[in-house]
Amino acid sequence: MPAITLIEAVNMALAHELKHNKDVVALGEDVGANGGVFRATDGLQKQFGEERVIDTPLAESMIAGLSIGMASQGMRPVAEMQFMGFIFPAADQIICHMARMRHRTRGRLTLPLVIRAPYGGGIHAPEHHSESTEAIFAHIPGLKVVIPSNPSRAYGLLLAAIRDPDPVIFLEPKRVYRIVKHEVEDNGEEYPIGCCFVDREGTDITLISWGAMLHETHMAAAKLAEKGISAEVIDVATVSPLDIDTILESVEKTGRVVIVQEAPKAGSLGSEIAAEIAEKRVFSLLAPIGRVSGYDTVMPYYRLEKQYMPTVDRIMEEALKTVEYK
Amino acid sequence: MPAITLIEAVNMALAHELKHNKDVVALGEDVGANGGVFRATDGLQKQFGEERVIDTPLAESMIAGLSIGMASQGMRPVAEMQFMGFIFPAADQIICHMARMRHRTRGRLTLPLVIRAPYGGGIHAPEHHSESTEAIFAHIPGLKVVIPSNPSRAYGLLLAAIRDPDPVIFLEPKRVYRIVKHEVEDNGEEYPIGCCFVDREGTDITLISWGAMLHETHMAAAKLAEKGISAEVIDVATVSPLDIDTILESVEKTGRVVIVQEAPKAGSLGSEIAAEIAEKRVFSLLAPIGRVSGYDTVMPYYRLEKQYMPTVDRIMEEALKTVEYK
Amino acid sequence: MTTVATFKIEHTQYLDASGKPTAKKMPKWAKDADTLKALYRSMARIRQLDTKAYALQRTGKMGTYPAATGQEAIGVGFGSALTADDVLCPYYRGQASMIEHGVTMEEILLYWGGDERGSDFKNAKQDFPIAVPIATQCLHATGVATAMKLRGEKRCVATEIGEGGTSEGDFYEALNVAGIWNLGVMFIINNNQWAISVPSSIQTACETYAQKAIAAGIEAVQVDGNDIIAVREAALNAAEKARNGGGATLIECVSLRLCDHTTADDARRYRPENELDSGWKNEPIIRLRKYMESLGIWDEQQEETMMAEVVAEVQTAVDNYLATPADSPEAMFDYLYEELPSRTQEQREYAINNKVVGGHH
Amino acid sequence: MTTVATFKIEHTQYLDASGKPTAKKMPKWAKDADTLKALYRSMARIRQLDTKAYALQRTGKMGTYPAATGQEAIGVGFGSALTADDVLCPYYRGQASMIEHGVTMEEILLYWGGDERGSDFKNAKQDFPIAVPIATQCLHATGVATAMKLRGEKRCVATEIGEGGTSEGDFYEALNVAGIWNLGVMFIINNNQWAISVPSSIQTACETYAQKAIAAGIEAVQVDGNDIIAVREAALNAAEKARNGGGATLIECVSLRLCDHTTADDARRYRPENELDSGWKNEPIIRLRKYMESLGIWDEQQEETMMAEVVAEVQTAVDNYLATPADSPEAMFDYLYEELPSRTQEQREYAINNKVVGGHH
Ligand SMILES: Cc1ncc(C[n+]2csc(CCOP(=O)(O)OP(=O)(O)O)c2C)c(N)n1
Ligand SMILES: Cc1ncc(C[n+]2csc(CCOP(=O)(O)OP(=O)(O)O)c2C)c(N)n1
Ligand SMILES: [Mg+2]
Ligand SMILES: [Mg+2]
Repeated sequence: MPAITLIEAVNMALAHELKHNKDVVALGEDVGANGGVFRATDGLQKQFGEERVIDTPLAESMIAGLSIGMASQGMRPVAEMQFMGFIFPAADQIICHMARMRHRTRGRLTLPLVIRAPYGGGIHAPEHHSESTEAIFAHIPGLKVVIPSNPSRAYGLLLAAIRDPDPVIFLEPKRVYRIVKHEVEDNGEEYPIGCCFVDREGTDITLISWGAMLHETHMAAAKLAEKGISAEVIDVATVSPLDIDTILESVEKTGRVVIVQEAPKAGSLGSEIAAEIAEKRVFSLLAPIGRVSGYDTVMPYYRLEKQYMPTVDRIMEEALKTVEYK
Repeated sequence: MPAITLIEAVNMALAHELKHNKDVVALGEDVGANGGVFRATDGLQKQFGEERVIDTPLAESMIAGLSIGMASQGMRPVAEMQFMGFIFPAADQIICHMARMRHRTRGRLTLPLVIRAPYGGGIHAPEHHSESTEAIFAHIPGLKVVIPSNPSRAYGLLLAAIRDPDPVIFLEPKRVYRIVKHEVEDNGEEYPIGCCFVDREGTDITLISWGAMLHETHMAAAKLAEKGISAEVIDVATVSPLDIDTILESVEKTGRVVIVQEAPKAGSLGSEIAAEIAEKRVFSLLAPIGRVSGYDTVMPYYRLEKQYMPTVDRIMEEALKTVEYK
Repeated sequence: MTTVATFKIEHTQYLDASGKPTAKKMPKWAKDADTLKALYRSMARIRQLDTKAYALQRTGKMGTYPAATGQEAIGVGFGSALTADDVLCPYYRGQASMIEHGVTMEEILLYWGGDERGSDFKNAKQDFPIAVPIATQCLHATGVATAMKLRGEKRCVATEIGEGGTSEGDFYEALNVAGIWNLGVMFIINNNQWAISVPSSIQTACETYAQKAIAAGIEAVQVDGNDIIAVREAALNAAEKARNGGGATLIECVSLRLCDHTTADDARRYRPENELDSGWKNEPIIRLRKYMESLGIWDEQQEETMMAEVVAEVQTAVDNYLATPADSPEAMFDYLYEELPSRTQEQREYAINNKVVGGHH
Repeated sequence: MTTVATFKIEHTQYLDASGKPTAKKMPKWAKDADTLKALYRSMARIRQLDTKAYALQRTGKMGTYPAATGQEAIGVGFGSALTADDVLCPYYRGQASMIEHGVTMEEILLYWGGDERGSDFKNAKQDFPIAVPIATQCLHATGVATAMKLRGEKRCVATEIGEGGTSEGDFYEALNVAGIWNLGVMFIINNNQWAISVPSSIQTACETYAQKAIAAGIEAVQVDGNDIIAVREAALNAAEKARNGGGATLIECVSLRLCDHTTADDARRYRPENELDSGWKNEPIIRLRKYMESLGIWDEQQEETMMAEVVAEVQTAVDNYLATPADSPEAMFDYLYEELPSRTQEQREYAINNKVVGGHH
């Protein structure tokens, strides 16, 4: 079994569902002959035909609204937003309809659909191609927001997203599309949506992250180990609805927490996690909750993005401060 | 000086700026002859003419994008979104351009504009007319998000918003458009953007809220006083950028906090406030941070909205729990 | 300079304001007494329902309600052109077409009474709930039609939008994809000449709304929206064409809003003097009645019987609506996801224990 | 059935692919040697700049870059129709028009080199930065034009968009408001027949993109986008009309993308065999050259001198670009608001103290 990258795992999951469920359709801008600008749908149109893998006109609100209509008929559209920075024309359809249809119709109409989008910085992309705005969608009840951090999870979580009876925003950390490979068997086995993954067990501090930043977080954990500090690493994976119990358990154990994210700090998912801890386990804390994040400013254009994105050093600094706090 | 309502204060501030600054223009759907569906622009078109108070075609992305263009020429458009539920077609223009133009052009183009929108529940409105989604915009660096809670602040903060050199999202709590009156002098004096207001000083607990919920919060504070509990009440007013210092000072004093909001809890502004406290004053806390909020579900249609919105009783329950916490 | 494309927009009318035929040839169905009577009855019923709903709002028994007074021929006309297999994506002023397609008056009242159960249609199970965010429904219609096309089904989709709503990007994006994908959608424009207080004259520079279809390469026609024969004939043709792979059609129905925008509006603030006088002379119900009388298939006697039935029918719906207690707090949570996250389950329990009395209409 | 509106779309061309006049009458300016030579030089320079930028990307000295190969006549044609008082709202493939309007090649390179300073134009102070989110620039243009109109200024606004971008709602919303408010905007469609990998044939069912203007009631014309005389003449007329209160014009320029979408693209994945062969036969630069030669105002000698100058000019810009060090970390904060909130000031200090080495192109 060959090792594959995260983007290849996305492609494999799409192919698997297209093959096993005739209601599944992949659509979006350039997903056809071009196979997507990152090759997520590479070869799929050739394999499944133009009626299953569909190039759409250039209009994101249309892509979202059309997917809602298709899903209401029991199809399972998997729509690609070419970059998360271009999801906003679809915000109205996603927030006012996608998230609410089941509720508004008392369960009469449901929307089993997925919106995929590459997101995050670090690849020297043009303006508007590098933001991390997951918090916006994580704040909308009725949506599920899932972020895989590695190839195995990309495969298992995308399968779960496509099979989910409700709309899922599936955000792909494009910076790590190709940097790690996993041996992933194409066995159709999904990973559960709505669960954090404890990637590494530890006793001294809990490092919480998701998406691409998990890689820097793991490097920090390894460096901490060298210093004799045992870090627990949690991959949030489903950023909404949040599996807070797993996080609280870890906090109880370590009493020290650092949250690592690429997104700006104010009103972010990290804020939500910190708030939940502050509400439910504040007296388990042995140190203030540390947060390493992007800054509360516009994601800089790529020549400065290195200055913006959390580094292993910044994570280490915050982790040590937190561990040493008395 | 006659006492006026919040909506009248909005009208007075608009009239004041239209009168004193020829670059100011009010625009939106039905803002002209109709004076806005809540009468915010009542009489203004008659007074200032069709070139200063402009009925637009029915398109929110257009309203936002057009305002950006006007502002880039040094005009000061004050655009109305008829209800906050209809701001989302403009999300792309607001998030990708309005918030970023100064940054992207290194200060060459700036956007002194205001987007006004009535928001929040409690008036038995149709679907999509009652949500509180301030957290979405509070998470976007480059925007300022301001929410007045009473007539005086509506007047002073709207003046400040219109005069602000950067884009301001001005959210008007429509449930309290007409329930309280203040004597407000039309003297052109603004209130500062970026500051919390300590409405009521207290020593036992800090109650933090904004917008319409401040009224229930004040009622709770009064009831607490009857029980001999001294509550400090803070009106956040500018939800972004957040004046956390005023909040932290109060937390240091009381050690007990309850945050009251209408919005759903997950990833909300309340989460941000709690997170900041958890990071900067966690060991000043004598009790877990309490949060009274809307639920993490779709804002229900109006027959159930009473069940959704925080009540004085719910605030009291949480406040007492927090005060009594040992 | 060479001409590379030419277009024209046609307007159709079969009956003038006085109910006299203006077309050489009437559609065959327009000579069938039962069909005409059914359409007439539906229009009368909608007007009665709107009147009652208005009264309910005025007496505090209902929230904001958008009447369709003067526009009954549009909703009844195209709604009656749909079969049960077709799908409707209505907008908030769409009660006439919704009822034609099987939604009950009680559901309409429940909906505007602030209750999601009003969108849980007993009959029109696949129809979309009312779209409040303007123009969004047009895209839903293209999605439903895409599913039908991919599955090779001979069904069609109808969606309605106001003339003001055509200024929204979603409207145009829907037309464009319907055009290039040859989708079986009929787009109905209710051109009642007002978008709340904004007259059509400052909404767009187009001389017709039908011509907006040219931007998407789809067929369009303008009809007299107060002439139910013109509306329904155009809709029957568009539906037939859509079901058989002929693609989309835009139908602009020119009418006039003879009521306030909604119960929350007061049109006297902006409506020109005596627009209503001329407006009422053109209204669709009397027009059809005169035509039926000219055919000798309708008389005072039948009118009275029909009205009595309609009044009773509406009253029953109103009574049932008023007798429906508010839903329980847990309903706020039970339809959020198929399975409620544990976190939100706690909130559900809490909401049940903190049930607030009230929740009236 | 009565016809209530008719429309037609005209196509104009002055020079065929071989540079032979096809129109009875040439615009007067098209006989002026200096004007023609300047336009020719601008097109040659853009092609040279694109070639250099491509090489920079391939050698890791620049990020993604969108060349305009084959479409030089469009940007140079309408860009040269603008005066310094006019405002340009460009899209990402707009380097040709931007440079015509005063943006420097160095700024273009800085921009695509990942540096916001590339949007701090020395000369075109009121022009918008490149719009990456497609179609959004069309609305900015309407806002700028609205300000001009309200202030009674005789200026106009130009904005450019690709044919694929016309499927976005923002494009249509902009046309509509420009129509009803009679705004002085010229909308340029660069119809290079591809939206990345999506051919025009599956983007819209329209036979022309010009006809999309009919949906907004504004004037439109289609021109041969490889004929700079046709493009510029249409733009000059549209600009003149716009400055004098005549309102908006949509100009569809039909061309072909002779390059990859960007340096990140490989068109061989989707482009049909030999589309390029025929494409290169139609390209705009050679066409103008042949025309100038037929007028006897251009020869091999002048060609060599001009090319040498252009190559040097571009090289200077490239050298300056490569010599520009990355901005400092505080630049991330210093243009967020006029005044940085105290909260973010702490982050600014932190960023300065945590400066990461690197930040190469
Ligand atoms: C996206 C959006 N923006 C604004 C509104 C508020 N609104 C409700 S009805 C209306 C006017 C609509 O006019 P028109 O489209 O002509 O339909 P009509 O009501 O006349 O049938 C407006 C602005 C809305 N519901 N949705
Ligand atoms: C709103 C938005 N959606 C998607 C993209 C990604 N994207 C960049 S260029 C492009 C194709 C544009 O084609 P066209 O409009 O024809 O312009 P061209 O590139 O051919 O000049 C796409 C889909 C974007 N930049 N903005
Ligand atoms: Mg209307
Ligand atoms: Mg193109």
